[in-house]
Amino acid sequence: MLDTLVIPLLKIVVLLNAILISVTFMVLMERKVIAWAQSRLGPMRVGPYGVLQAIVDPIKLILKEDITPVKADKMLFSLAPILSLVPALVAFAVVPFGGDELFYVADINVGLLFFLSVTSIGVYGIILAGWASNSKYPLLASLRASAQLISYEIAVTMTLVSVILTSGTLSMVGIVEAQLADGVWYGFIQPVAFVLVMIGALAETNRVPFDLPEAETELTGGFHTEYSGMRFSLFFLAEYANIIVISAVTALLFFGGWLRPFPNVEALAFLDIIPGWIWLFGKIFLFLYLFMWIRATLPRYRYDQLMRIGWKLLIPIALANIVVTGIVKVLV
Amino acid sequence: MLEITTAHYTILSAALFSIGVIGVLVRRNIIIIFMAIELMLNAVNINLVAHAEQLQNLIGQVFVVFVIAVAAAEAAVGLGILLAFYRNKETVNIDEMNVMRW
Amino acid sequence: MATQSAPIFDTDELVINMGPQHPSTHGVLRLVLKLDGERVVDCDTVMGYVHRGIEKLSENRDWTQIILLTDRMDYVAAATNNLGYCETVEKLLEVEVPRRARYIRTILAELQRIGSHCLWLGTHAMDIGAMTVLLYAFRERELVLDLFEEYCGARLTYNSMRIGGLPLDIPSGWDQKVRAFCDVMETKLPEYEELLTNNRIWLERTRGVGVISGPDATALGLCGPPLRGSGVYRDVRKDEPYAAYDEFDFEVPLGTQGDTYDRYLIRLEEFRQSIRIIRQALDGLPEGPIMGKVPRLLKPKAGETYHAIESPKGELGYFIVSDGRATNPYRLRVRPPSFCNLQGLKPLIVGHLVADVVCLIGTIDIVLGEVDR
Amino acid sequence: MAEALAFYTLSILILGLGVAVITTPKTVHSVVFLVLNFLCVAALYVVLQAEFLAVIQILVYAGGIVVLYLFVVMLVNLKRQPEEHQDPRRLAKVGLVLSGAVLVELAAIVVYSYGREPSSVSAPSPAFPVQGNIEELGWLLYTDYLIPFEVASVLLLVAMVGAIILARREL
Repeated sequence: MLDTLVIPLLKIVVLLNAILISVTFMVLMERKVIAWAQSRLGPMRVGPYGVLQAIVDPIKLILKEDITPVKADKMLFSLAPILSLVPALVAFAVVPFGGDELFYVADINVGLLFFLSVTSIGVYGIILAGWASNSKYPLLASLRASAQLISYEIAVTMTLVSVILTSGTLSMVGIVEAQLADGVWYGFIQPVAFVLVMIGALAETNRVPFDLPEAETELTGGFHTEYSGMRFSLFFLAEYANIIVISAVTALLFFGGWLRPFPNVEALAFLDIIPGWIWLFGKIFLFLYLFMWIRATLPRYRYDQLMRIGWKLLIPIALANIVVTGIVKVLV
Repeated sequence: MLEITTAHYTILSAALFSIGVIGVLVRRNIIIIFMAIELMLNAVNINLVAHAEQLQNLIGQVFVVFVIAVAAAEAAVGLGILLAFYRNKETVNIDEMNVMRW
Repeated sequence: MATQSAPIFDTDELVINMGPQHPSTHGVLRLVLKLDGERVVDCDTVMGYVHRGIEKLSENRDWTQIILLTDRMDYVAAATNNLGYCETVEKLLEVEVPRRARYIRTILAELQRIGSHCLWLGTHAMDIGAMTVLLYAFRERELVLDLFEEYCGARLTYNSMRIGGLPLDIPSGWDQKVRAFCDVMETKLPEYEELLTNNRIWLERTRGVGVISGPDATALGLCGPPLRGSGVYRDVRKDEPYAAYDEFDFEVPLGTQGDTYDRYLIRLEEFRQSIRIIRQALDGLPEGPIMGKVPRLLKPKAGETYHAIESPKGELGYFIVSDGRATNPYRLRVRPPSFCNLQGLKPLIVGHLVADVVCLIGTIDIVLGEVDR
Repeated sequence: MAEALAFYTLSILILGLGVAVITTPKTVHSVVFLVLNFLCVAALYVVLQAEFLAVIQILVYAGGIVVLYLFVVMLVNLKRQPEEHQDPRRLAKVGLVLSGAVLVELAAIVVYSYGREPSSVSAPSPAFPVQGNIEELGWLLYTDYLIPFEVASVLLLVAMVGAIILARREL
């Protein structure tokens, strides 16, 4: 009873709270990082250097009036934010934060596929939000979003096949252990796959330069134009939770997860003093920073260009990468 | 009652299949009819997986993979035809699809 | 089939209102876009949301009071509006403006051009998604506003010129600050360029977008950077020099492709040319009075006159009719560059994607206060 | 016990959502119910130890095919529901009766085959143990079922080309 029910439930509770809190602080981090990039200060009013902004923002959003447009489809309008957030949170179930059983909720044999399939559900929240709002800009945005997410999902999935080929397992823990066994992070063996996954991750989380579904200057806010208050913040949470989970998965697949750099070089063994989860958190942090850095730097692609990149560039490269990986795997 | 046998799954599958059949026969919206067909395919899949488990044989699961592939193909082509039809006749009513040409 | 009827509506056509409340229509412009998927097949420009009747109001104000109204037209480039109006009235009155005043006016106009282009660059880049450029450009625009504040006390609506000259001489040390600003601006321009000019995404978003040929641009009555972007040599500063422009050495950048990218490059080059002009003006700033000999009571002879200047947006012209009796104009008509450039919006937009619409609104650089007046 | 609980909960959900799919007046709601239905079926696959299929079910069915449906529903912006257009030649009640007959028939088969000899279908010696089924499934797909697998890929290619041609403006 204790092992099958209580401990997993406890882990889930801790994980969920950790995610939600980290999302609020990530918003603050993003505001700060972008502010510094733009020679501003960012939030400074609440608390020292504005750190309490992370607490004030959610309170503000919760207290705001929740508006449902009269002509909206009430059921779907309420359902959409939930459909958007839940998959983002569920995806964390298979993310191990360390090799020990204490650090993950579940290590299932189809972990990576589970992650992909669960994130693919997230598109419903966006499509339905756009449709249920019964408004033109959100509809346009949701059509964009669904096409974008599906296209890039294919690219990412195909790219990850080559990682699966390299590791020979779908389990997240297994993949990290395979990197330990091979003695090298897969980012070095599969640099092409890493770049493709990073691009796909930007597109799947609707981030600059692929933030078309919520392109504020084009579509006045995208699919969540009609949302306000807590429902809006659910979309917000979902987006940032997605960024965190995709950073975590990228770190696990390509940067050795909780492994130290060069895990089999004895000379660096002193690095083992730092526990594995700190290594992982550091890597996740790095990816989050990369996301923000890109947002501060790049303009936005146009819809047709985005599709062209997805279908004519990423997918062929991913396929070629699979073939090359297969050949190398057979030969070596 | 508390022990779930393959028969339970078969009955569930039969019931789901019947729901699909009712949908196909009663509804006129061709999109709903497509969805009812998907329900029927799922009913079949449940059956296959349940028997694969009972017989400890993976061939049932292999078939489910094929069924899913066929369902994907069917959805793509079917919805393509539907869109082409809708563009010309402004309807998705199956009763109005009574000519082979438009 | 007998019942077969024409399609009630096309499945793919969607009519959306872009504006008047939209983050990237630069004010209260309203575009009624007819979309086929994401492609714009038709576009209707609706304006007049900030119409304040400035031209009509002018008929009941005396000549000096109108300067105040001109501030409110192109509110991001108030000084050039003042300049255009004052020069027109001076032409009507046949008043000679002292050389020092003309030099200072030139400096102010060019500072204003830098400020206006900063705003344009920031918002244009923002529309295409490059957020940081906005903040960088506004950082420099802030310096321009500081200079204006020190000169005339206002930051947006300067009311900085008078008929016959200037209300104030430059404060002591101001010229040094302008020089320092020019140096700063010169170091900041590469920052913008680094973020945009060779950025792959920026190139893909702007190159080949909104192409308009030189003859077409002329036929549409475009002016300013949109016209020069199509390779047409037309700059009032060169063609019909006013203020002190005939005494300075500067170049007029021309585009070759007539696309958004060319217009972007042109405006960036204009930053440099403006800095060049300001430096020359500061170097040669003559001593002397700042007000010409203007009668106490302004009462021009009956007659009409047209005078144009090159505002940051293009050719800003004033047409004034005086009946010779009243102390106010009989008729005042403004040829606003934003309005004329807005004519070119529809031919530019049709056939492009929604995402390009915001990019094209940005590239023609309109201010709705000036369009509607 | 746990399996029974899971089975009954999921069965009720699957059937209830199935009924909702074919009865809801709004097509978009139907699609949403269909997604939820598929998710429940995926959960049922997990109960049946077919994790790979469960994930594929979500990835392909819920994440791909049904999105396509949703897309079409959004594009086909109906002014009038098809049900409002009555065609006298088509009688819904007949359809209901016929489907009832199908249900009875299916039930009869089930009762006949399982009711008579409950233990007639005992498990033969497993050729492929189900544990860790991805490897075995992959092995089967790429050895014994290689040709069907390749044919399926060709089918998908044909479907893709067909869908693109059909969706083009001028047919």
